[in-house]
Amino acid sequence: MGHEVEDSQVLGERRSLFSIIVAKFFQNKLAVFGLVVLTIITIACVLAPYFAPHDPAYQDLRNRLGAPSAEHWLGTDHLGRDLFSRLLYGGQVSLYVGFASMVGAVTIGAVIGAVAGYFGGWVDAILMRLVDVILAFPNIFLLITLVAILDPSINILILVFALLSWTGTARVVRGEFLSLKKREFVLASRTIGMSNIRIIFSQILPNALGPVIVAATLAVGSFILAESALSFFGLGVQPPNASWGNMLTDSQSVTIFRNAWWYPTFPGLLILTTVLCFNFIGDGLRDALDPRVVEK
Amino acid sequence: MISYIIKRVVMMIPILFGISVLSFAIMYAAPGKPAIMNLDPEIPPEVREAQIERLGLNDPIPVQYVRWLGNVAQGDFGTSYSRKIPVTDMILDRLPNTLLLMASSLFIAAIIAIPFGVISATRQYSLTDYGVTMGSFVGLATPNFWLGIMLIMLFSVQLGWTPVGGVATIGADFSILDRLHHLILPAFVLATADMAGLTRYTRSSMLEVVNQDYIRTARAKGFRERRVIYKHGLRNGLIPVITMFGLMLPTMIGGSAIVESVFNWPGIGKMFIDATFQRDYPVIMAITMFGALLTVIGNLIADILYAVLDPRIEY
Amino acid sequence: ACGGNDDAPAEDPAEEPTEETDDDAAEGEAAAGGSVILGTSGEPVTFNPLYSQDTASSDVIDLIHLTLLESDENLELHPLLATELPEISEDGLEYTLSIHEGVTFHDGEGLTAEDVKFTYDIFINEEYTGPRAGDFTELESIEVVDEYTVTFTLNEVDASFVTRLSSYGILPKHILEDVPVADLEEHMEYNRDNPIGAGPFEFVEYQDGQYIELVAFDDYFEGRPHLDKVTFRVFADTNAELLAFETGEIDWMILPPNEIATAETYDHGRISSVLALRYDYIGWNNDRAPFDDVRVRQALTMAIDRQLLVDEIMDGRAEVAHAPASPLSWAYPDGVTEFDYDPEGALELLAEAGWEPGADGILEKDGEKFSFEILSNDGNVVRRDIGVIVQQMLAEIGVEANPRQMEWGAFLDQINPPNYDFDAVVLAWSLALDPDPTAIWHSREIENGLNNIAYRNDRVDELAAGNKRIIDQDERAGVIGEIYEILAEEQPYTFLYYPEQHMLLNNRIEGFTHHPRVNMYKVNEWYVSE
Amino acid sequence: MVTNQPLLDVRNLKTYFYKKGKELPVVDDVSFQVHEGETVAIVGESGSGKSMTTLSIMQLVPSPGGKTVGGEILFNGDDLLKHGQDRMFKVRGNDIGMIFQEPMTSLNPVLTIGDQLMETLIYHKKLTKKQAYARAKEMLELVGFSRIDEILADYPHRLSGGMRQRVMIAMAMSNDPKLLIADEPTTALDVTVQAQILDLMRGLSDKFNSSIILITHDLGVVAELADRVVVMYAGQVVEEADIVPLFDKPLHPYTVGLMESVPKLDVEQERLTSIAGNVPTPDNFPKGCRFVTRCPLALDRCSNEQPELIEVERGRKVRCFLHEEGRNDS
Amino acid sequence: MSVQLTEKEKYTSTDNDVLLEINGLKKYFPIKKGFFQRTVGNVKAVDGITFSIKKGETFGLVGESGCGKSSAGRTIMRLYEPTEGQIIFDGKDISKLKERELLKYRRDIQMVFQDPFSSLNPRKTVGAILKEPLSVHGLYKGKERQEYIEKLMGKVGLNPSYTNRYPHEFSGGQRQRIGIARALALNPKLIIGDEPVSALDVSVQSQVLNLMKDLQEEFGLTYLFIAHDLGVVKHISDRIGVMYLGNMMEIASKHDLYAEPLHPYSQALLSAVPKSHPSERKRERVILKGDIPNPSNPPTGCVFHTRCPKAMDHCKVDIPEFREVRKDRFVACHLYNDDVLEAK
Ligand SMILES: Nc1ncnc2c1ncn2[C@@H]1O[C@H](COP(=O)(O)OP(=O)(O)OP(=O)(O)O)[C@@H](O)[C@H]1O
Ligand SMILES: Nc1ncnc2c1ncn2[C@@H]1O[C@H](COP(=O)(O)OP(=O)(O)OP(=O)(O)O)[C@@H](O)[C@H]1O
Ligand SMILES: [Mg+2]
Ligand SMILES: [Mg+2]
Repeated sequence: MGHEVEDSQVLGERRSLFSIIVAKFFQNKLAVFGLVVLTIITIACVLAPYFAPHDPAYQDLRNRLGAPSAEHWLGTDHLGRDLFSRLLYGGQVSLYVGFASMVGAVTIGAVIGAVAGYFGGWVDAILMRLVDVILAFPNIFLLITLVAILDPSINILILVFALLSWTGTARVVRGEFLSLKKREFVLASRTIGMSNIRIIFSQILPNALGPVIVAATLAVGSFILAESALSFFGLGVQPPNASWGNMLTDSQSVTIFRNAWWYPTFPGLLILTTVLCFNFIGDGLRDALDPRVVEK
Repeated sequence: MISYIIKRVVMMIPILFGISVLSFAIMYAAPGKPAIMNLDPEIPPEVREAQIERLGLNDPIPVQYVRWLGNVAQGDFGTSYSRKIPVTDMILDRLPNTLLLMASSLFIAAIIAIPFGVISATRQYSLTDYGVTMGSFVGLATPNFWLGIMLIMLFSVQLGWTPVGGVATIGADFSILDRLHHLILPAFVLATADMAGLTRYTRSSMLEVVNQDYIRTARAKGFRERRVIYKHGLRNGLIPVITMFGLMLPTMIGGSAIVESVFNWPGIGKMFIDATFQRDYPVIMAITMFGALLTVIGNLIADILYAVLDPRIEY
Repeated sequence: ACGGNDDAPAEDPAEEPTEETDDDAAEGEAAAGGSVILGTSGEPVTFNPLYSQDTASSDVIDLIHLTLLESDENLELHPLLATELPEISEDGLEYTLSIHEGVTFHDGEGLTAEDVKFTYDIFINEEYTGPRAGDFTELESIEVVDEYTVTFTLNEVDASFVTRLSSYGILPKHILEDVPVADLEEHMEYNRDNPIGAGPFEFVEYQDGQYIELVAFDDYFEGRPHLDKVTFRVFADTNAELLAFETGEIDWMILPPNEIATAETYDHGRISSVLALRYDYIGWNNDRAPFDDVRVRQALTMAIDRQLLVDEIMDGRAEVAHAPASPLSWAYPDGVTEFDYDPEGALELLAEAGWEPGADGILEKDGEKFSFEILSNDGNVVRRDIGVIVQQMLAEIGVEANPRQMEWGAFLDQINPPNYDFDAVVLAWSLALDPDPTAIWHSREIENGLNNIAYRNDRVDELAAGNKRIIDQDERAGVIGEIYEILAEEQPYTFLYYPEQHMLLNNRIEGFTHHPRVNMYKVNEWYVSE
Repeated sequence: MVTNQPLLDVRNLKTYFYKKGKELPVVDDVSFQVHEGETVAIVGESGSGKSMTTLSIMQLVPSPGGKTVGGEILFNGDDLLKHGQDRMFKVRGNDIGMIFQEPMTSLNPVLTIGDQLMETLIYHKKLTKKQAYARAKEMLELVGFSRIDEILADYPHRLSGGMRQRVMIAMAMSNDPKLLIADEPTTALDVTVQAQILDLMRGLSDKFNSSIILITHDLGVVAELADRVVVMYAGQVVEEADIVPLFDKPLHPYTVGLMESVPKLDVEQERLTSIAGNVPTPDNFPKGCRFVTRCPLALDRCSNEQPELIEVERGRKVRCFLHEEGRNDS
Repeated sequence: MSVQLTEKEKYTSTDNDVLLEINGLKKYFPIKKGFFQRTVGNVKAVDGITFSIKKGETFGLVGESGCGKSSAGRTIMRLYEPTEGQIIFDGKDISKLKERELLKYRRDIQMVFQDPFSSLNPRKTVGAILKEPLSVHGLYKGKERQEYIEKLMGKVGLNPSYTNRYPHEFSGGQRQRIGIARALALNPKLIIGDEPVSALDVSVQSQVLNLMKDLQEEFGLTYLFIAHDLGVVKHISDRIGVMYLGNMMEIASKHDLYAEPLHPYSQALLSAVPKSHPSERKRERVILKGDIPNPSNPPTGCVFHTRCPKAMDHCKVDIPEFREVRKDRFVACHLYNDDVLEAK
């Protein structure tokens, strides 16, 4: 018996899912620009020990607020530390805070959202009430209190960010799950007797990942901004650790604005550029990961 | 609809209750005592003890909580430890300022973001679109304390167009113009992030809408593009956007803390930060509860707006 | 004798008016009229002098209320409401003083000895809940001798008592006598909404978060102030305050040292600086090794280049400190032991104490590294930076100091009783008029008081215990001087510097005198030139 | 019945999509005519370019991306492509009405049925609100509604699919269009409802003598309604014929395959005939005849040469080398 | 004598030929409202249907959109918890089995879904999709598994070299073949096809239908074939059940049904089908009025009475029994109350 074997060649050139996404992403000029710039920034920061011309902590008190020069490319700060080196090392901290908080928030959010969306019913109801409660907290209060309770170390900051910011991801993932779990491929997995856990993690989650990745990308930027806002209240990353946020905060003085423009400008620009790049990339990913694009 | 609203309002109670329990617990778990107990180390220990006793801070936390809850049920949020005045008065004193600031920001955000979002969506991939996209991303990425100071330096100091801060000129008679003069910069700064977000949101919502079948129907009916977009598209595109407003309320409270500090705007955001640093429990609790209330109300408004704007939703 | 554990911006200033009083005298006649707007950071809490704890409140109080005595810019006491300095009885237990006749409160009622007694009785009332109870433990009673004379009776000789008479404005008995003392602190009807005093300015209104408005009191006993109106505008942010000065929205402000460069460029303003009655220090936890070893503490002081701190961080606008007292004080001794910057010497001392460089260059003793945490609060940028600078300075001699900041409330919790959990802490003391060192240095204050670094020295205890009994200022200065010398030698703290306080004021303000402790000093003499 | 000047004469219509520098000929050299009162069905499988053909006529091709790059669309002898969009605003919804496949999503969810019906009347015919309301009622009655006032005040989501599709038809017909384009009007509907709609359309076209372009992939629907049939495959017309001859004797191998693939109610078939393979996508059309990869009768030349659409009989055209001779015959 | 067969009488005959018996199956979906998610009513998607399928037979299930065909299929598949009724598969009632006990039966009943786009996980290659059932049930290992998968692909007419391609690289018809291959992988006895060809173009539809027929012969499969296209159902089925609003209206062999539909609804349904030749246009047809009522609030009495051209007064009140009115013909309609006797 058997059937005549078809030739799929008619379907055109072969393209993997990944390559479609990549191609789509690379069509977005802003996203590519963001990726390139961000990559440069990230590499520079990660490899700070190789690039930094000075010890970022070394204070030259006799050369405070020095203007950009051959010695100090971007000038020095109010304690005479090399701004360029500090920005590189500060970038490590800012990017770490951004990424780690994002990973935390997204992980918690994804798991809770997945469970709520998949199981529905009272599990969903309870988890969503929890989301409501957390959302209804004035975040800044929780941030300040938690940071104060737990003492503002970088990791605590990350923990607090993660604990307060998973709700968005949870909602997105839940939404995706609610619609995906009705898709026939999920039913198909159940017809073969696949376990719930396996369905959640190996069947549905990969499909819900698109919006999660987008949200995650945007979240990194927002955490970098949030750290700088906390720094404004003196609660961000604490010295002697440099972060772009606390550097920017330290430079918020009229005299420094007037006499040492480089000090607020460069950390500010870096925050802006980095967050901007994350937004560009997020936007590009949103288009590239759109399931409608991939599936048709 | 009415019964739905009533149900929702009733439903707020457990949420607010949960929040109050949680914040009470977190607050008391925080190290540090109310600032009044620390300020002057010369206060003899027994006086300090008496103070603490008087404030009931020695009671077990659940007892304190129940007492607090009892008072709140009667509309009494207690007296500020550090300011010694009824918290309700403190909040009522400053709330109008914060609400004014928030309302103006929402207004500014809306009138700028929505047209830009729509234009950006209808001219997808045009230069305008790129410009708007770029602009809103920059808005999203700018730390607003920094933006605030920059704008003060530019508009207040360099150009002398606006006052440096405050709600009104001191000593001057009340005048709307004077108020607006003081309001414009802080409201704008508070609006930036939301404005940017809203523009993006409007854009994507409109993009979604202009690809809908009923838009094609409208075109097939021979309507001009303006009518198609503004009559048939915008109504649909704005449904999710307008509901965003309800959800923006709570985030604005947070943002207002910074803006109020930078612009010396006497609102509750700033007061809240101070209270936290001073461990002024009654004030912290009151503002937290107020923020929570605002959030749940915001959610409710969002849902109601949704139902009002979208005939498909029926309660 | 010392002031509060100070929070973010330090409280009080100090003497040596450097450049202020020169221009006003020449300008000629004080014109009546005009108004000024003063910048103030922080919300005042109360306008009742018996309960105020913050600068924002006391600045306003100083205008509304009238005190018996006042200290001048050289910290010398003068009579104010009182006609003379008090007459002290032989045994040093009775202080008698008479007050000016015909002085009235803002509501027109006369101020009499009854009001003075009423005011000071509150302090010794058991129900008194304010912060000043400790100031008056030696006060036994107050008696009205006649309508304009009172006698204060002490139960113990207290040389510092007289300075208290300069600190508290007299309250109107006719308004407050029916308020139970226990309720007075929260009697906001008076304290906040309608404070009545006999000072040069009358309270008009307080707009929460915005401003406090005062007008000249026409019947002020020394004559109506020149200014018609004084408004305090509340600021939350120094940048905004400075810019408001720049645009002319305010006429006066306390100028943070880091903004001096900007203020100097203002054509319409001038800066006035005096040494503040205060010192900044690093406190070593004497209970903890290795800070329990005096050589170690001395070495640490020698390793910290305080002159460099003064020159660079303070822009030269401070003096290196060697003892826990201000040079402005009469008790400040000549020639206390000074430890100059000497890293070599520090190393030798440390070697003597058993600390030798380890493999990684960090000093070691018995296998322990010399490594500790230096704590500061995150509201104060200068102290935070000092932690970081000291880290670098100590690193030079192989000592590892790790700066750490904490939120103020949590910080206090950690360094105060009962926790005392810190190695080293960067802080400052604002000093009271009276130099009594007991509260900080006596070992009985370790348990529950201000001696949170657990400093113990029997000789200091002994000297401190007796110092207040000595009425004679010179004699007392000798005793206190000895305490200071011991402290300077033993370095329980590393005394960093005495900072200056700066005020920025509009050039149109005349008749201004810069007082090291009081921001609102003799404002009734201010006037504006157009 | 067939007058000399067709109401609509589509000539060599070319609508291409441009993606990543590639040119996709989704409508390639399509020609057909619609005469007054005639119902022309365009059939073909998914992706064959049926919708794009009609969207091109309406000049509503999705843009950016799609573009009508050639041909003529003569409506009453007037080439619509020559005029700017301004002319189209008068044609659309007025001279030509259009309804779409998805009744569920083709009505604006936030406007009432009345609003949507009256809007086009007020817009094109400049009726007053009152007149428009009266006309709207009339139209709804025509498409078989009762409780008309309630329906007019109601929102689309309250109506069932069949009702919505009837509203759509009422809307498209309300300005007395000369031509109604119906893009798969019944595909999303159940058989019983589909029967209602087909009945209705037939009634309307008889009553108003309006012409209809009916797009469908369902040959049953074609058999019910059409006068003439245009069969499309891969962006091209492969066969055009009057309805009866086509069903009696399809000429193009594709048409043959299509008709034989449909399971029939009245004939017992053990196995269905099927066309092997799939419809090629526009970025991958074969070089020669576009059906060559699936054609059971393909000749060698089919892979290299494009056959022309030739008239083999009067009113009957086919694009196939097998029928090249036919031209001479007729 | 009225032969009123009770459920028992009809089906206790342990007919060895019967593979699947459905007895009074109900599936209600609760309608939840408000915050407390209180149940305020039920969507009676399947409201007590009864039928059986013999081994090797194809049972067609037709009806309009929303009448409960899919719900019935999914409930039998145990993707939904049945509200009531029995699902006797191979002599064993599986309607109450727990998920774990069910695993055994999962191999025997498989499903092919309607939508070729959503029924395949877009993030998995064809190979991975076909491997899943094998790995869940621990069948084949390593190279053997790979070979088996390739063989499966060959069986459904796909080039075995495409195992590491993603669904989006295939056309609708090809995807449906993948879906069929997945169903076949476990060697099931029963395959439930939930409108497996509805989304396909006619030319592709016929390919798939032919394939399914071929596979049935080759593997001796039994089909429950759900569709709304009467032509398709007729082509593939041996017997056909007509559903309306959660109820079974008629069951008959396809010849009987198409030759003479008994139930007025079946009659309307059949007459609504577009004719395959234009010459038949003029033929009489029953056009139903109105729409299908809401399954959460079905009409009283006979659920079809609101649209039935032959409705009588008591149809509004009395629920007609579903019974065998002629040999092997079951109808639920008051019109046939008198015909019942003929049977047996
Ligand atoms: N916006 C678009 N961008 C690119 N290609 C498109 C677009 N819209 C349609 N196409 C392509 O144009 C071709 C013709 O599409 P069209 O919609 O006319 O087909 P159809 O015959 O109407 O099919 P169906 O029966 O599925 O509606 C298809 O290959 C389709 O993929
Ligand atoms: N998961 C569910 N929750 C609630 N109601 C449901 C659910 N699934 C189906 N229904 C409802 O049950 C009824 C029957 O639906 P079902 O999908 O079984 O119909 P169907 O005959 O398969 O229709 P179609 O031809 O459209 O596929 C419908 O009214 C539907 O809305
Ligand atoms: Mg189409
Ligand atoms: Mg179905």
